[in-house]
This record gives sequence, C-alpha cells and structure tokens, in this order.
Amino acid sequence: MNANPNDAPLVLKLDKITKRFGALTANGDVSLDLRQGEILALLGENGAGKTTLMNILFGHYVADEGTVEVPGTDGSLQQLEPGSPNAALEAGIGMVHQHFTLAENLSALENILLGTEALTSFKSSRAKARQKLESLMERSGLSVDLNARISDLSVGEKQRVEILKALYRDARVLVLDEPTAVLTPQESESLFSTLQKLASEGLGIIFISHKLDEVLSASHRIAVLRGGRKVSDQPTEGCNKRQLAELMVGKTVPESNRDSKEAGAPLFVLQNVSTGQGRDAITNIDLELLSGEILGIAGVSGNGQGTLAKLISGLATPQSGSIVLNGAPLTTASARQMIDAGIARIPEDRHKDGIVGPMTVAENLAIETIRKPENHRFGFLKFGAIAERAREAITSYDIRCQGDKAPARLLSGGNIQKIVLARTLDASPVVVLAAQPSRGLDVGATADVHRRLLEARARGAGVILISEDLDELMRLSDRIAVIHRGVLSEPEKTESVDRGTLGLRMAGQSKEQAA
Amino acid sequence: MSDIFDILLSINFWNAALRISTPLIFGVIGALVCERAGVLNLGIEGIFTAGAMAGWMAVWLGAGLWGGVLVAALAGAFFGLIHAILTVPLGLSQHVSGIGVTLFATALSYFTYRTALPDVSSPPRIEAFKAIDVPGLSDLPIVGPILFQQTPMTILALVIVAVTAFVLYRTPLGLAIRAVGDNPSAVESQGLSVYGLRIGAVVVGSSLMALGGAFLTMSAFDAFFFGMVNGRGWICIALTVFASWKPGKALIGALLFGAFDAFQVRLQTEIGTIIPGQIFLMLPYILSIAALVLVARKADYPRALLVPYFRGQR
Amino acid sequence: LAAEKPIKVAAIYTVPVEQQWVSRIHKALTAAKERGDVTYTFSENVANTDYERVMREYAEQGMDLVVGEAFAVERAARKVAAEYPDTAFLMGSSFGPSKPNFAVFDNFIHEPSYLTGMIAGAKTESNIIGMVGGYAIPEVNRLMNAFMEGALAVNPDVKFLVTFINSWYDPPKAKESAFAMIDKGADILYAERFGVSDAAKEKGILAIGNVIDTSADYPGTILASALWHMEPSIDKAIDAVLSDSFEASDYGPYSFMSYGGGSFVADEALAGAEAVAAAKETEAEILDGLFRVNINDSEPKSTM
Amino acid sequence: MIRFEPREPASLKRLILIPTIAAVTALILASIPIAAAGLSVFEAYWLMATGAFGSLFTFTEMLTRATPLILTGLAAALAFRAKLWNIGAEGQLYAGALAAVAVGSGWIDAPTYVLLPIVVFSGALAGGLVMLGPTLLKTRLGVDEVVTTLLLNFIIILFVQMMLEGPMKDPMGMGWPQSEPMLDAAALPKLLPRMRIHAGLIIALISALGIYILLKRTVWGFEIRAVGENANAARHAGVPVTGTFIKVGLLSGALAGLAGVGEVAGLKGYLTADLSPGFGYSGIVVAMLAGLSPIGVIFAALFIASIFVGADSMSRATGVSNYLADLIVAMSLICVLISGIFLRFKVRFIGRKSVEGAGK
Ligand SMILES: Nc1ncnc2c1ncn2[C@@H]1O[C@H](COP(=O)(O)OP(=O)(O)OP(=O)(O)O)[C@@H](O)[C@H]1O
Ligand SMILES: Nc1ncnc2c1ncn2[C@@H]1O[C@H](COP(=O)(O)OP(=O)(O)OP(=O)(O)O)[C@@H](O)[C@H]1O
Ligand SMILES: [Mg+2]
Ligand SMILES: [Mg+2]
Repeated sequence: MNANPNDAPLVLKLDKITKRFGALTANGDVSLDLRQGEILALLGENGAGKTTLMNILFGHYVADEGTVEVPGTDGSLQQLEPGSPNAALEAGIGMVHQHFTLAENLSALENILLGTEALTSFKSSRAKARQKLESLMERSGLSVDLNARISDLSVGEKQRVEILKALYRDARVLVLDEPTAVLTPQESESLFSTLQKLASEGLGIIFISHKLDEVLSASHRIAVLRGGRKVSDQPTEGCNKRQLAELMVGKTVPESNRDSKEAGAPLFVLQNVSTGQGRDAITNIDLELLSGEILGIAGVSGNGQGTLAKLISGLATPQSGSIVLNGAPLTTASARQMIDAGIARIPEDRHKDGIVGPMTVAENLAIETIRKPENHRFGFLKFGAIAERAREAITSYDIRCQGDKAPARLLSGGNIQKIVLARTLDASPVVVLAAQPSRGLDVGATADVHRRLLEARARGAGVILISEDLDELMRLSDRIAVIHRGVLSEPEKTESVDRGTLGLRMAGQSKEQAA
Repeated sequence: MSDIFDILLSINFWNAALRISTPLIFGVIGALVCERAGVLNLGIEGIFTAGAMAGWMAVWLGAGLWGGVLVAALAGAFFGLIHAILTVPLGLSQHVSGIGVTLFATALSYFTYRTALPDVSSPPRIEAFKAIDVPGLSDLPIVGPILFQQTPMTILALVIVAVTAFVLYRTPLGLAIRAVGDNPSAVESQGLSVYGLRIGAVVVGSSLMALGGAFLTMSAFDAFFFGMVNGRGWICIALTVFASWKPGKALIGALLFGAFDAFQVRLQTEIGTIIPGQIFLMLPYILSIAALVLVARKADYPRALLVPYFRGQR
Repeated sequence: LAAEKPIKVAAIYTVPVEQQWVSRIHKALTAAKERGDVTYTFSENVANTDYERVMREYAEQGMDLVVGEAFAVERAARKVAAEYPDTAFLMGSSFGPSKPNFAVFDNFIHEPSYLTGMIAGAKTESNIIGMVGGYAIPEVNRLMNAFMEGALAVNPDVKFLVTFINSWYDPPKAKESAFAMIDKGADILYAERFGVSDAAKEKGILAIGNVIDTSADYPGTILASALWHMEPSIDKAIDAVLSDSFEASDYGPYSFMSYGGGSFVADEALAGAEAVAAAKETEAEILDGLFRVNINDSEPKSTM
Repeated sequence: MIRFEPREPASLKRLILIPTIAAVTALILASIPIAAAGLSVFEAYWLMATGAFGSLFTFTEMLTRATPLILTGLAAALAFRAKLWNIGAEGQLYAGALAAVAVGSGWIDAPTYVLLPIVVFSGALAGGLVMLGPTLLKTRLGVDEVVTTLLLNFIIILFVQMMLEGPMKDPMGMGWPQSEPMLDAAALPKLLPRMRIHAGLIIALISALGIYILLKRTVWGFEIRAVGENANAARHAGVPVTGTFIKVGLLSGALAGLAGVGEVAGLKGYLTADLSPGFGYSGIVVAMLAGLSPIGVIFAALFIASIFVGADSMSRATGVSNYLADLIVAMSLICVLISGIFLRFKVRFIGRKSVEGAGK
C-alpha cells in the first residue's frame, strides 16, 4: 500500500451534492474530494446513491443542488458545467460505467477513437492513435487487441477498453463503477495492480465496490454512503471489514456459515452432456448433485457455465447425454417443465432474465406460477390472491419497494434479486440453480442470498452454485468442481481444496499443475 | 429461353435496370443512414412524394433543374426534421411517427399541388433532366452506354453511395453514426451528442429519400402525378434490411430490384398471356422476403434501432 | 317542376381530375359552368368506401344533377339514387340505367379507336405495335380491341405486344413498359396511359393518343388520336334536368361518333395522306351507319 | 435543455385534458392551410363539426368509418403490446375480406344464423393465417416482421387483384375486377334503416372489450404483456414465448381480418381491390394514439374518423380541395402524438442559468 498522498493537489471536489428522484433523495448533501494519485473507494448498500453521485460527476445527471469542481488551467478549482459529459471529459474525468458503454459493432480502436476527433474532419488518423495506445498499453499493462470487434471480447477485455478510453483522453480522474463485479479473481488482481500503477503516475481514482476485501487492500481512503448520505470518509489504514459493513448497513451483518451435515442420496444427474461447438459450449459433462448439499461450480465466465445454466433452466437442450431428476428424465424439458419438476433457477443476469421491468412486483412474483390454479380461475387471474401472496413475500423476504404495485424496474439490484429468490424458493424446490447469485449485491443483500441458499440446503434441496467469487464458493459449497473450456472437473470436498489452486485451475491449469 | 438471354444480354435492359433502380438507390441509402443511427424512418413513402412534388414545383416555378434538386432535398430535410424531433428527443414510437410523417407529407404535397394548380386537366410539364452523353466515356464498351446514357441524377445516386460508404467507414462522423445506432450511451460517454447525431442522420437521410422522389418527376418523368410514388418508398425499407445496412450491398440490392423489374416488364409481353400479370408484380416482394429469410441470421442489426434514448432514464 | 338556370351540379371522381378519363367530364362541366348553365363543385380522389357518403351529402345539399363514376360502387350508387328521386344522377357505369333517376354513360370511343388502328396498321414498318394499358377492364379493353381490329383490317401481318401496368397512375412505370416494347421492336405505341408517349418521343418513334389530344405536348410523335368528348352527354343531361325530363336512360351512345362524343384526329404529315384518306372513308361509313365497330370487352393479349 | 422525467401513472384528468389540448392545437395549426385556401376559418370549423356530428346521417357515417379503424387499431395495439410489430393489417384486412366473400357469395347456401358466423369466422381466420407467416418467420428464423408484414401487404393486394380478375371475378360484373356479391344471408345487419352503419361496429366494440379483458384479466394477457416487456425474462420464467407470439399473431391478424369482413359484409356487399383507403396503416396510428389501450382504441378511432369525415365534408361544402381532410388528420395525429409525451413524462425546460442558480 502506498502512503496516502495527503498533500497532493486536489483533482476533484464534489460540494454538497443533492439529487432527488421524485420523493426519493438519491444523494443528500454529499461532499467528496480526491487528490492527485489517490485511490478512493466508495462503499454503500445497493441503492445508496453511489452510481447516481458518479453520474452527476460525469454530467449524465444534473444535481438539484451542489457543485462539482475541478482544477482549471491555472490550477485553482473551478465549477464544472453541469449536465455535460463533454465538459467532464474536457476536464479530464474518465468514467468506466457499471454497464459498459461500448458499441459492440465497432472495434476496440474505434470505440476508443469515438468522439476524439472533429466530426467535420474527413480524415481519421488511426496510425497515430494506435501508436499512442501501444505505449499506453505498455505503460499500464492493459493489453487488448485493438482490431478486435467488441462483441468478440471477454468482459475483462471490454473493461480494459473502457479504461483505455479514459487514458487515451489523458484523464486526470478515473471513476470505476463496480469494476470487479464481473471479473474473475485473476482479472481483479491485475486490474488493481494496474490501478496502483496509474495512481502512482498521478491519476486520481475513485472506484465503487461491494467487496470489502478488495476495498481494504486496494484503496488509500474509503468513503461510505448510506441512504444517499455520506456517513464516513477515512483513510483505509485503520479500517476493518466488520466496521465498514456496519457503516454501510447501519447495523451488524450476521454472516451465515454452512454447518456440517451429511449429504443425502443422488438427486439430480447430468450424464455425458454435450452441446455444440463455439463459445461457452460444454463437452461430456457428468454431474451428480446430492440432496442436502451445495455443489459449487467455479470457473471464469465464458467457459461453459452459462450453457450449463441454460440447460438446467430448460432454455436449451443438449445435443447428447441425459438430464435426470429423481429418476425422471428432463433432458428435453422446457423452462416450464423444469419449474414444474421442482427446479428453481436464479438467473445470472437478473435485469435481463430475472424480471419483467415494467410489470409490477406482484406480477413478477407470480410469473412462474401464473398457470397454477392458485393464480387463476378458468384463465382469469385471481388478483386478490396474487396481491396477497406478493405482500407476504415482500414482508418475509424484506423486498424494499413502494408496495406490490410498483414497477419492478424501479427496484435496486438487491431487491430485484430478492424478488427472484422469493418466487423461486417459496415453491420449496428440490433443486436450486443459483448462477452468480450475489454479483453486484451489497453485503446485506449477499448475506440474505446466502442465508436463503443454506436454508434450502437444510431443507434437503440440492443447490448448484455457479460463481466466480471464490470466497462465496468456499464458504457455501460442500463440494466444488471447476469448469474450464466446457469441461467440468470431478467435484472435491471443499475442505480438501485451497483458494490458490482453485484460482489457477479456473485459469486452465490441470489439478496436478496447480497443486 | 433464348428470348430470356436476349433480354439479359441487351444493353437497353441494363440501361433500364439502372434507371429503374435510381430512385431506390436514393431511398435505400437514405433509409440506411437513418437506421444506422438507430431510427427507422417509415416516413419514406411520404418523403418521396414531397420530394417529387417540391422538386418538380420548384422547376416549374423557374428554379432550374438543380434548383429543383436542392428544393427537393430541403423538403426531405423538413419532414426528416419532424420525424427526428418526434422520435429522438421526444422518443415516440418510430413506426407511428413514420407513418404519421408519410400521411402528413403526402397530404401536404397533394394539397399544395392542388391549391397551386386547381384547374389543370392535364399535368403541366417541365423540361426534365436529359441523358448525359460524355464524349469518350460514352464510347467505352458496355459500361459506356449503360452509365453514360443516364441522367445526371443517376450518376449523382451512384456518387452518393460512394460518399456514404466513405463517410460511414472512413471518417469520425461515420464512426459516431455507427456507434449511436448500436449503443447510444457509448456515444454519450465519449462526449458526443446522441440527439445531435441522430437528428442529423435522419435529416440527411430524409433529404436523400426526397431526391429519390425528385428523380421520378425530374428525370424519369417530367410531371407530377398523384400517387406516382406507388410503394417505392416501402421497397427501400425492405432493401435496407436485405442489404444488412451496408451501402455497397444496398446498391446491389437496388440494382437487382431494378433489373428484376425491367426483366418482368419485358417478360410480361412474352408470356403475359399464360401467367397472370400480378404474379410478376408479386415476385419482387416474394423474392425480398426470401432474401430476408436467407440473410436474417447473419444480419448485423443496428442494436439500438427502434429504441429511444433518454438521458439518465432507468 | 323544371329547374332554373344555373342548375346545381356536383361531380364525384374516384381519381384526381388530371386523370384522362375524368378530365373529359371535368372539362365538359367546367365549360357548362363557364356558359352560366350550371354551378359546379366536385370531389376528387374519393375512396370507394366514402363514395356513398359523398353522394348522399351532395344529394342532401340539394344538387340537381350529380355526375360520377359508379364502377366499383354500383349497388350503393343505385341505392342512394333511389332514395333521392328528386336528384338526377348521371354515372359512368358498365351496366344499364336504373329507374327513375339513375342514368349511365361510358367511354364508347371504340369507333375512333378503330380508325387510329387503321392509321397505325398502315404506318408500322416493323409490324409490331406496343400497347400499354392501366388495368384490363372493359373501358380499356374495348378500345384496345377496336384499335387492334382496325390495324389488322389494313395490315394482317401486324403483331401486338400488350402490357397492363396495374395502376392508373404510374407514368414512370408506363414509360418503362413502353421502353421494353421499343426494345422488342415496336415502332408504334398505343398510349392508353400517361408515360407511353414520353417513351415514344424520347426514342423517336410514334404513338397513338387516347381520350385526350396530346399532340401539342409531343410534337412529331402523336400519329393519331381517338378523342372522347363528354359535352354531348353532359349537355343532354343538363337540358333534361332543365326541362324536368331527366330519365334513367343510357347516355352511352352520346359518346359515339355520330353524336360527336367521339372523334378521330390524325397528323397527316406523319401518317401519310393515303392512310388518312382510308380512315376518313371508314369514318364517313361509321357516321352514316354503314359500318359498325365491334364492342369487345375481353382482355386483349399479346400476339407475338 | 429539455429533460424528461417519467410520470406514472397519469391521472385521469391529464388523460383527458392533454389529448384535448392537442386536438385544439391541431385545429389551430390546420387553420393555416384553411386560410391559405382562402376560407374563413371559423366557418370552416363550423362546417367540419356539422360534417361529423351535424345530423344522424353524418354521425352514423362517422361511426361507419370508425368501425374498421377500431378493428385495425386493436390489431396493432394487441401485437404491439407483445412487441410484435405487425405493420400488415392492410393485407390482413384484404385477406379477411377475400375469405368472407369466398364463402359468403354463394359457395355455401345456408340461413343467416349459420352463414353469417361462418363468414365472420373465415374472415378472421384468413387474417390470422396471413399474420401467422411473419410470426413463424420471426420466432423460428429471426426474420424482421416489420419488413415481412409490410411486404405482405403488397403481395396480398396483388393476390386479391389476381383473384378478382381470375377465379373470383363476377361474371355479371361486365369485366370489372370485382367479386360476386355476397348473399343477403351473409350480410351483417344494418343498425339503422337507410343508414350505412352496420353490425360491424358491434363486433368492433365487443372485440375492444374482449381484448381489454384478455390483456388485463387473463393468464394469456399476463403472458402477452410479459413477453412484450421482456421476452428473455418471460422465457426464463417458463412463459411459452413462441406460443405467445403465435397466439398474438393469429389474434392480431384475425382482428384486421374482421375489419375486412365488416367492409364487405356490412358495407360494400362485394370485394374490389380498392376496398380500403389505408385502414390498415391508420390502425397503427389509432393504436398509438390510444397508448395501446384497447378501450382507448375506440376513442382514438372515433377521433380520427370524425376529423376525417368532418374535414372531408367541410372541403366539399367550401369547394376547397378535399386533400385538406387528409392534411388535417395528419396534423392532428402529429399533435396528439406529441401530447402523449406530456402524459408519460414530466417535461422540464431547464436553462443553463437556472441549473447554476439551483446550486446556490
Ligand atoms: N433515473 C432514475 N429515476 C428514478 N430513480 C432512480 C434513478 N436512478 C437511480 N434511482 C434511484 O436512486 C437510488 C440510488 O441509485 P444508485 O444507482 O445510485 O445506487 P447504487 O448505490 O449505485 O446501487 P448499486 O449498488 O445497486 O449499484 C436508488 O433507489 C434508485 O432506485
Ligand atoms: N385515448 C383515449 N381517449 C379517451 N379516453 C381514454 C383513452 N385511452 C384510455 N381512455 C380511458 O381510460 C380508461 C383506462 O383505459 P385502459 O384501462 O384500457 O388503459 P390502461 O390503464 O393502460 O390499461 P392496460 O394496462 O390494460 O393497458 C378507459 O376506461 C378509457 O375510458
Ligand atoms: Mg450502482
Ligand atoms: Mg449495482
């Protein structure tokens, strides 16, 4: 850890920012400053207002009150024109959004060049740009194939393009919104070493994260938002996980841990399952899930776990092999048949596959069982019953929303995940497929998810936990298997694997090599 | 059979094919420019009509042929601007706004024409563009007689295809247009204006469409008639998909369509007695659908097409 | 009781008034208006769905005479007429009149068409004549058939190319069809639609005009034309209304040459004196009732 | 700078007030061409109002013109709810009319209570089947339905022409391309004597109510909305997405087909190739004016029909070119569309100054 650059000049100052959305105050009177070469971590629960604050800084939103100040040419702080991304870019602010802002149909180079040349010019000087980027990549250690189409890049590579976009414009401040939410442990590590390097060259960095370990190890200073207000701002030295978690949530967060318990009989079996060629395909996968266990599947995304999840969700059918639940064949089952067979599925991308945004919370809670008699009579919906059950779920799962009639899209990520949990787990499923269930969730929401999965296990359900988060896997799983290039390893007892080898095996080393 | 080869081998046939496809070339490039920026422009049919009427009327009032071309382009830009305002900052459904613009442009053109010329029993004529005969070039084998017996507007259409391809793929502006049709937030996060780019593209695209209409009244013919656009605009919408939003393919698609039309006109006189004429008229549409089925999987859709962009909306 | 001058006349057209066919009615009514015989209002481009409403509106407004085309709205038009017995209706129709107040007319200019056919048959050198029509409906077919008969009468070797563009207005398309025929060797074009004479003029060949005289627009191109005049029909109807003697009769014959409803013009410099003389001779026979041109409403076909 | 903030739900007051303001704005704008044509604006509007509402006749005429618009509007509204972009109501309307005429003009001879339901059903079925093609191409092969449905319009109208000039041509039609007349037993009953208004209006109103109930109260409607708003999530949650699209496609096409049935069996009595002055396209406009609400479709169709009938009649009474009617309809449409924005969003105009001022 570098020393805190206490006396370096300010590169950014947020002064008393307030932003309201209707009745909701997303940011209340938040002030924040950043010095040259400093890495500031911004912590907060889902919906605490972190992204909103950064969007104001970058000009996507206009604050209702307060100002953003950056050093002008003479070095003194000057107010940044509100609501203008262009002004922010000019002022040397670079932003890597939570959801990437890349045009998929363009190459990496084109995305970086976008907007850097006059639109009226008839020439685009790519050779020069390429030169500058080559040297930037060398200095920062961020390497990507500049000619590759974005749609062909992995998540990690896309993120590097995003950072290069900012660096190419000579950013003095770099903001990263949950940069590690979608990265593998290896990718995260290399990202942070890059950030350290960039900071030591004088870049001011703000990053948002829910992962307390990386926040503690990678930042100089930590600011915590709660309910839109800043509740703490202190040097990283002297902080600890428990204290930070309490600051974020406002109370102590109980950590759920797996109790030791004998697993039951084989429940759900995939035998020799393969899909076709291509990205994310799987070959000859054998998997045997026991009742009452959590089987963790570790792997870098894009190695077949997406396809595996699709198969189990009933969204794809294998080319060969069989899927059997308790002796009943489910190889070609549809999503509906999977649900009816008692398989709960928690999708990886909860916004895209989990909820129908404009429909209400109640409707989203009922969607999987809408054809069940409890929800309709002769095809006509039973509104009363649906609303009643929704209200129960809202209380028992602590879904924070403006009632069962609120559109689901207005909910924060953690609460959206709670909707998914409530509707899938309430049906007492025999098998639970949880794909990246805590990605992007804050400590509180993550703890909730974990508790629910452990409850299912305790009930005797089998849980398949697909995750890139090794801590999560180690903590919850009874057994862990590794998926790489579509091949699934033999699961091992969690007690007999260690974090380091697991990471290496995810990266493709054989068990022997890794050990 | 030999008749069919005779047709396909004749210079006149290819001449006709290029001539028939000219309005479609303008239209499909115009539609492509709009859609590349993420805006479907179903106003095309009406914009064709407006271009045909305005261009012709300007010439008739003495603006000169190129003056007419300019007026047509401005008329297209005007209706394009309406569509752009409705669909870009206001984010209205692009289908409806487009159909609204078609209704509006058509009605306004007809009303203006009729109010200006209330009592004509035969449509007034203008001196239309003539085929250009470039000495030397016209004598080139094959290409000469096909290319250099066209009117200047056909040459203009071909030039526009080349310019569009160059701008789209070789300039910063084209880069921005392609990006805004794929992911507007990519453009905004790089400090460019999503609205500016989209509005600009729709306005420019619409003026190209209007030139397609102007070709009908100032080059293919020398007078304005009610209903003379006759579905040509809609064809361009189909051709755009067929061309996977690529200018080169758009040119080929328009030419194929023109060739097919020229061919069916010739074939109809041969075997029109056996097969109902409508079969021939249907074929281009059926073939377009067949082509769509073939290219659908591979089509490189502008991902943001039809999706309005609101800054900071969740 | 007899009406006072000027009587109120309304016309309902399903197409714009520039369309050749309708332009003849429009012209005759405009002339009557300028004479002070009538007041004249019209609705053009009326969709079939709206036709009945428009008829009723005019009838309700107390029009004395309503002129129009009932072709695609026969039943409805006759029903409306029956409900407004005090209004006279003169409608283009392929059917007969309906009592008491629904009279019909049609463009029976097959006679001059036959004569233009004679001119074309005599003039063609390639012995190929191209014919471009809108839709294959009786009003078009009968003229084309008469034209073909006339041409064959003077030149049995002549062959015809026939195309329908399936549109009433698409001059560029009609022009393309005409170009295609020129490519196939046609040296005379029968210009049923706008656009055909343009192709002829551009390629320096000849064309036969139909319904209206366009020779001034295409100097040196129009060989001969079969013209339609609605004045006899319209004037007859106006007189009938004025004298309160309007009846459900067939005004079709007023389009015949003998009533001056059809006429034949030829450009002697282009057609040659001999051919024109032969046509004039037949014209005289027609006028004297010695020669009858067949009315054949079936769809004409290419003969090569 | 303009900013939009979503407003939901819109209050009933706004729901009524804003379209009204839009309609008034449209009429003010329309006075430009009216004045340009040399008319007195007030007189013109008076004539317009009486032209649509002035007598029982004009009022029923307005309803008659609204009838197909309600049905094509519903066809679009339902399909658009599921994000199935059916631009092909025009073709489906013709298909429905063709089928109605095919079975209703003598092919089957039966009493009204047997024949009429058969005619109505065949028309609906034909419309539905026409939409099935693009729906299957979309769900199976990923072909864009905007283009296929649009192109099918032309194919079907040509097909209708072909049938009318060929096998279905009326031998008594003097060679005109028109079908044989429908049997009296196959005709939709008239609602009032001597007026054109027919039972198609009842069918349209019942359909609107039916679609409203379907969308709002049934499992299928629930699934349609889910598919329309997020097909991926719906699929994941076990909603049969392809099946839903097919249902919606069939139903949407059937509604447009019914519009065709109404026009031939209720109004014309036989089929010609120029049956519809673009009812299919106007239906899209109607649907959007109604915000895709089935009940709203009724009001939107009445609005469009009364503007058209009123303006058409006004142009006739004043002797101004009747293209004015189309022009006024188009202008009203654009104004009402813009007003929709004010329903869905709070629009705030923010000057740079006031932004900075707010910071103090
Ligand atoms: N455009 C918007 N309209 C309405 N409400 C919004 C909008 N953007 C954000 N919000 C609300 O503001 C609050 C703060 O959201 P924000 O995205 O800043 O949270 P966050 O701290 O980034 O959460 P997360 O950890 O889930 O990313 C949330 O309650 C959110 O629902
Ligand atoms: N365009 C309109 N003009 C006038 N009134 C309308 C219009 N649209 C809707 N309404 C009125 O608003 C009421 C609500 O309509 P409806 O319930 O169909 O819409 P909705 O709330 O959007 O329903 P859904 O969620 O099913 O679409 C209707 O009863 C109708 O009276
Ligand atoms: Mg966030
Ligand atoms: Mg988040």
